[in-house]
Amino acid sequence: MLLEADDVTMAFGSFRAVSGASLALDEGEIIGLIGPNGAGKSTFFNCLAGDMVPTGGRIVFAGADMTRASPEAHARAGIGRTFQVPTTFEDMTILENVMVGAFLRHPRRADAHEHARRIVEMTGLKDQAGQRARTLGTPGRKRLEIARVLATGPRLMLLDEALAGLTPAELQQAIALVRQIHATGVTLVIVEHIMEVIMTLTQRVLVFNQGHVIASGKPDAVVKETAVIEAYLGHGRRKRRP
Amino acid sequence: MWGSKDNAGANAMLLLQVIVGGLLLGAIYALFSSGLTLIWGMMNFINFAHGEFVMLGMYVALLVVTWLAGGPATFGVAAAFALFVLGVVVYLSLVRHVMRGPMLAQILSTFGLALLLRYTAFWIFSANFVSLPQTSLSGTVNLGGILMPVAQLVAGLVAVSLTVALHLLLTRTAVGSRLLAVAEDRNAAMLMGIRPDRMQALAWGLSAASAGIAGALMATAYPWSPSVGETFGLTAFVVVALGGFGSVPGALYAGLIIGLIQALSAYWFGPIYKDIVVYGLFAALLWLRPQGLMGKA
Amino acid sequence: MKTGTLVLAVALLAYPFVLYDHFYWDIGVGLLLAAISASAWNIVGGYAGQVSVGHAMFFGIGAYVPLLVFNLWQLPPIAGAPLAVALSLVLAVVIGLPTFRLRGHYFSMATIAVAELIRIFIGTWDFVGAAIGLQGPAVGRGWWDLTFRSELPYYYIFLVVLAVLLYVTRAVEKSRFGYYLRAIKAGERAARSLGVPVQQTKLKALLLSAVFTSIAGSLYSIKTGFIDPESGFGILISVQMVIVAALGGAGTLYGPLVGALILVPAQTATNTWFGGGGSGLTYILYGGIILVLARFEPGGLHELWQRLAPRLRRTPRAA
Amino acid sequence: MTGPAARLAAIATACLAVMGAVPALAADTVKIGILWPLTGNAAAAGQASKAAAEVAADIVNDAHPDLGNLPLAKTAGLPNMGGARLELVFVDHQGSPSVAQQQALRLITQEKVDVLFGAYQSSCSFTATAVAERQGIPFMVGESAAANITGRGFKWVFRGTPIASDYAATYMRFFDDMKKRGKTIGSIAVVNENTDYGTSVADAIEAAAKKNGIPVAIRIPYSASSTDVSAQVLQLKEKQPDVVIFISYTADAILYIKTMRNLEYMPPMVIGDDTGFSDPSFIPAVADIAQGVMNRSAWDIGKPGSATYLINEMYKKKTSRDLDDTSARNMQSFFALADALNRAGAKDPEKIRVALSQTDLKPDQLMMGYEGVKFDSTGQNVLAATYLIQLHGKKYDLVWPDRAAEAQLQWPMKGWK
Repeated sequence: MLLEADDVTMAFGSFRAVSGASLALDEGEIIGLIGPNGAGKSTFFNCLAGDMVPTGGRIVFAGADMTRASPEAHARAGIGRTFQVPTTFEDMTILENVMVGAFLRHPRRADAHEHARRIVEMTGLKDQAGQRARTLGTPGRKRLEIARVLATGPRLMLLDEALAGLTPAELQQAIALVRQIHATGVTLVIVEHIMEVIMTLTQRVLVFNQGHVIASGKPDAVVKETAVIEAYLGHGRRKRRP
Repeated sequence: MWGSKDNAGANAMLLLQVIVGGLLLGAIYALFSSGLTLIWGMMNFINFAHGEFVMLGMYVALLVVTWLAGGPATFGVAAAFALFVLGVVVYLSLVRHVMRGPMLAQILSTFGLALLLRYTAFWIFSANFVSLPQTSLSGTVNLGGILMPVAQLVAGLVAVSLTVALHLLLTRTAVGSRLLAVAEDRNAAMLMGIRPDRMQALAWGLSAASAGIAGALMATAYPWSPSVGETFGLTAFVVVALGGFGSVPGALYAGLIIGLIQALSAYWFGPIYKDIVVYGLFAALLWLRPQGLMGKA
Repeated sequence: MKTGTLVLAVALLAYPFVLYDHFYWDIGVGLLLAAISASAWNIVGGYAGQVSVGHAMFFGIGAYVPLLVFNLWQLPPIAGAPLAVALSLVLAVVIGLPTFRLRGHYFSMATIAVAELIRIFIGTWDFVGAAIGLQGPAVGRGWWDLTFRSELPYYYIFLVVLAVLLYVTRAVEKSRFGYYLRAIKAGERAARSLGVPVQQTKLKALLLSAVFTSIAGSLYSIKTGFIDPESGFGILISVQMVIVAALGGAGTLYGPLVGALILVPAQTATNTWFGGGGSGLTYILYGGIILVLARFEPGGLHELWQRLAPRLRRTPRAA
Repeated sequence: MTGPAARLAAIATACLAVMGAVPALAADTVKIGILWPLTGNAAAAGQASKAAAEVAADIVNDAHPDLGNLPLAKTAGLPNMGGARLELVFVDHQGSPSVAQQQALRLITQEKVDVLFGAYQSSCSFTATAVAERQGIPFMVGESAAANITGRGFKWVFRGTPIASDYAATYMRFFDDMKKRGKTIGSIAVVNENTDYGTSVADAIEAAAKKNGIPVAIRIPYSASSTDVSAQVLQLKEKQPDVVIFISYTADAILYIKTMRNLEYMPPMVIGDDTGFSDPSFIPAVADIAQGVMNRSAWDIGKPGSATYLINEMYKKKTSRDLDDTSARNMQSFFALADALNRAGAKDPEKIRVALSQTDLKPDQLMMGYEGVKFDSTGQNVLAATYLIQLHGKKYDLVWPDRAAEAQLQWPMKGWK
């Protein structure tokens, strides 16, 4: 068992954004988190990444209790994440962005540089390596975020809508990249609205609605469950994308 | 006439006098600080020239009194109006262009503005100290043994009312909710048909106007020269930080508290320690409750 | 790049012989001091983006302790500099620990408040001369007092300190520490998610910055031979560091030096030309220039250069 | 990045070179470099003193036979130097010790001034005199409070004004006199602003009072930028001293008087230590509630037609204000300096220094109420003294010492009654 989140609850005052969500993850899995906007999946995600300390429950990663650990401790332990709205370091170059991640396991500059070059190459950003991050468009930024996290050498990567807003061609490249990352032995949790991504990439899906996990299982089975359809069509504020 | 030394009642009266005096001064701190906190809260923007706005309010009062022989009501309104216009102009010509830039540019621009305003006043009015000629607000009233200068009393009460009025304007009127909508989310406000630029210009106008009136009120009791703004500016920072960034009620409480602490520590420990006590308290607060008294965490 | 550095170094080394005069040397000393202070500020204010508006607290400690050890024990003032550095480090920890938990303007506010607190406190403390301040040796008892008749020795001492500081800054820039600082400035949340120990890194930056700011203060008081609360801890001392760095380009290696190269001569020139008239024109100009620069060049001259450089380089070197 | 740095260095250097290219001085002028705070918090005092120095220079440069025995008034220019005229070069040290140091250096090396004069704030006098000492140029300190500006073993520094201990001694002599006349002086209170001026003077008064067996009921240091002083006034009210001495700047002096009126506190006597109480803004602001307030001043406008009256008229023409004591003391130091320049007979620094050290002006040669001007080995004027004046109506009258008094001392003061 790589990650075990048990009965995680996150309350803001009287509002429970996440209510008793649990998740167990084996090394090498790819799972998806889906649900309408405001369902609590992002909050749950932030708890897993250490950005928020849950008000209840327990999160164990690789045998260590990470419930109250800081984001940087999560990174050191091997949990990397991307952000829904890209947070690239705008005034630094692509390579420098990736180096910030690389420094985590390679304190010497020359090593970090070498490692970052490999990552940049692997993620297809080689041609822009010397440009400032602010010159990139959205697809480039999402890619850079993935590259930066990859450079920290994570065992588990949490991707928060890392593939949203891409053209079909870009999407295919991005899916290929995720597969490639998975092939190197990284475990992945993906939050995504695009069903195509979920259906093609993930082995297992958790469906969130109103702070609760309402369904879980294989992707094609889950989408057929009435509760899920209701959540999307009945209460969801966003159209389902088949 | 001096009261007797061993009279405990007289001592209690003295203490009460100190407390009332401190609160009245604190009310004026609250008024000009509420202007600073308004734009700080709305735009996350530090205005280093706020003390200079207070100083200009004082000179506007002087001009109205000497040229137009205006009374306190006239020069108060004149100072508010003049500074409102200045605030809007500063927003449109300067702040609008630097507010989304780096924080350093914000600091630099208003610091440059502060120097420019201070020394333009210096150039026009010279370095000499001036004070308002006697106005209808002269004299003292005896409130059950507490002696209160009329000017200070009126100034304090007006300041409290205006600060409360500003708070009500923000929370109870349509204009106020538009202002707050812009502060909350500029883009969402635009979608609702609010023009953020107008609202922010209005905020700057209100902010400067509150400083202007505070200056005019101070002028009734306090002699000044162009460099007076620096002290007021620093006081306003402490009040805002203590009250919580962006909170008008916070500025009101913090202003009153600081006025009170200054007066009491001046009375108990000596006047040179009053600022040490205030800044020390502020530093301690940063450790214990960094978001200020009324600020959001 | 290399040639530029070389030209700059040669220009600074040769300056006293090009303008061979006490007054110009003194301006040079003032310029170097401004560059040292602003470069020291730059480590935490520029690279890490933590805008301190109270760095005078370290400058003031650096300035007071040397003259204090001279007045108390007749030691050479320079002997107080290490003690000042130690005190500044302690202060930096005390300030940094609580405030670096916060975001936004809190750090700026806290630094202003603490610097003011210290200024007012020093002004009432007889042990350190209260409002009157402290004097250094009127006449040097030996070279170790560093009380020279000429400004020239100060110029080269300051130049050496600046060179060391820039060398250290360059080393920081290239190291993991430097990358982490820039990452923190660009986005704390993202930096933390990549394993950057944000608070610890900020604190390290503040410590390094405090060391050099304190040294700048020591250099100032030893050279001037006098210190009082206003010239040690005054808010203008702090603001000057911010302005010099921001003008040249905060968070760049040579930005503060460039800012000093422009601002210090400009300040001296406007004061020389207009100060005697007494109309306050000096400050009207000074304020106006700062305002206009902030309005039209918010990134400092560094960014203006980044924009202009490609156009200027279209000539031979481009090939 | 280094490209622009190098280029800008070149521009800065060029800029500096232009600044130095000031034309050399004309043959028969003596240049006096004057450092004052013309901007910043003390700007008002600096500006007033600047006007006073300009009036003094006019008096020396042109013939003013109506000004009695004032040295160099009758003639135009400096007779011993072939009628050489004084040329004043003003600089603004902005109240900053390091700017004072730098500008002193500029005056010496660029402007080639023959003597220096200044610098108001003690902090600036400390650093500027050190430059003069190093460069071997005489420096006349017109007015600075801190005791140890002289007495640091400097040979080029002179100070014409009385210092804190002189003032303290004057107050003690005055109290003695009053006691002889049957006034009660059981205790005094000292209220001082807490920069170098207020602190130096208050320290001296406290020490002198201790020596003379007069209890100091309370000493209240405060910051001159205070916007409210009621707490201090209430403390005074509690302690009930017989005399309150204020060592204050302008805004705070006015604020104290107004607050005392508001809180209905009036001690038998208030003595202001010059500065704020002598500021031309003081009388218009509080005259009607401060009747009988005493003030220290060595300056007295005198009767119409007298030399001092005429000097005041000249000053008034320039500034539309009366000459205040601070500026007048600066002016007196300036005259002493001019006298020494004339006696030196040449622009040689050493000769000027010797002439200064041999200065011996008698009371009738002065515009101020000193007993003369004569410098001791540290450069301090040992004959400097001061009068006490009292607010009667809308002007101050000289009331002490008796030999100079022109009006009757009122004790206790009337205040607003």
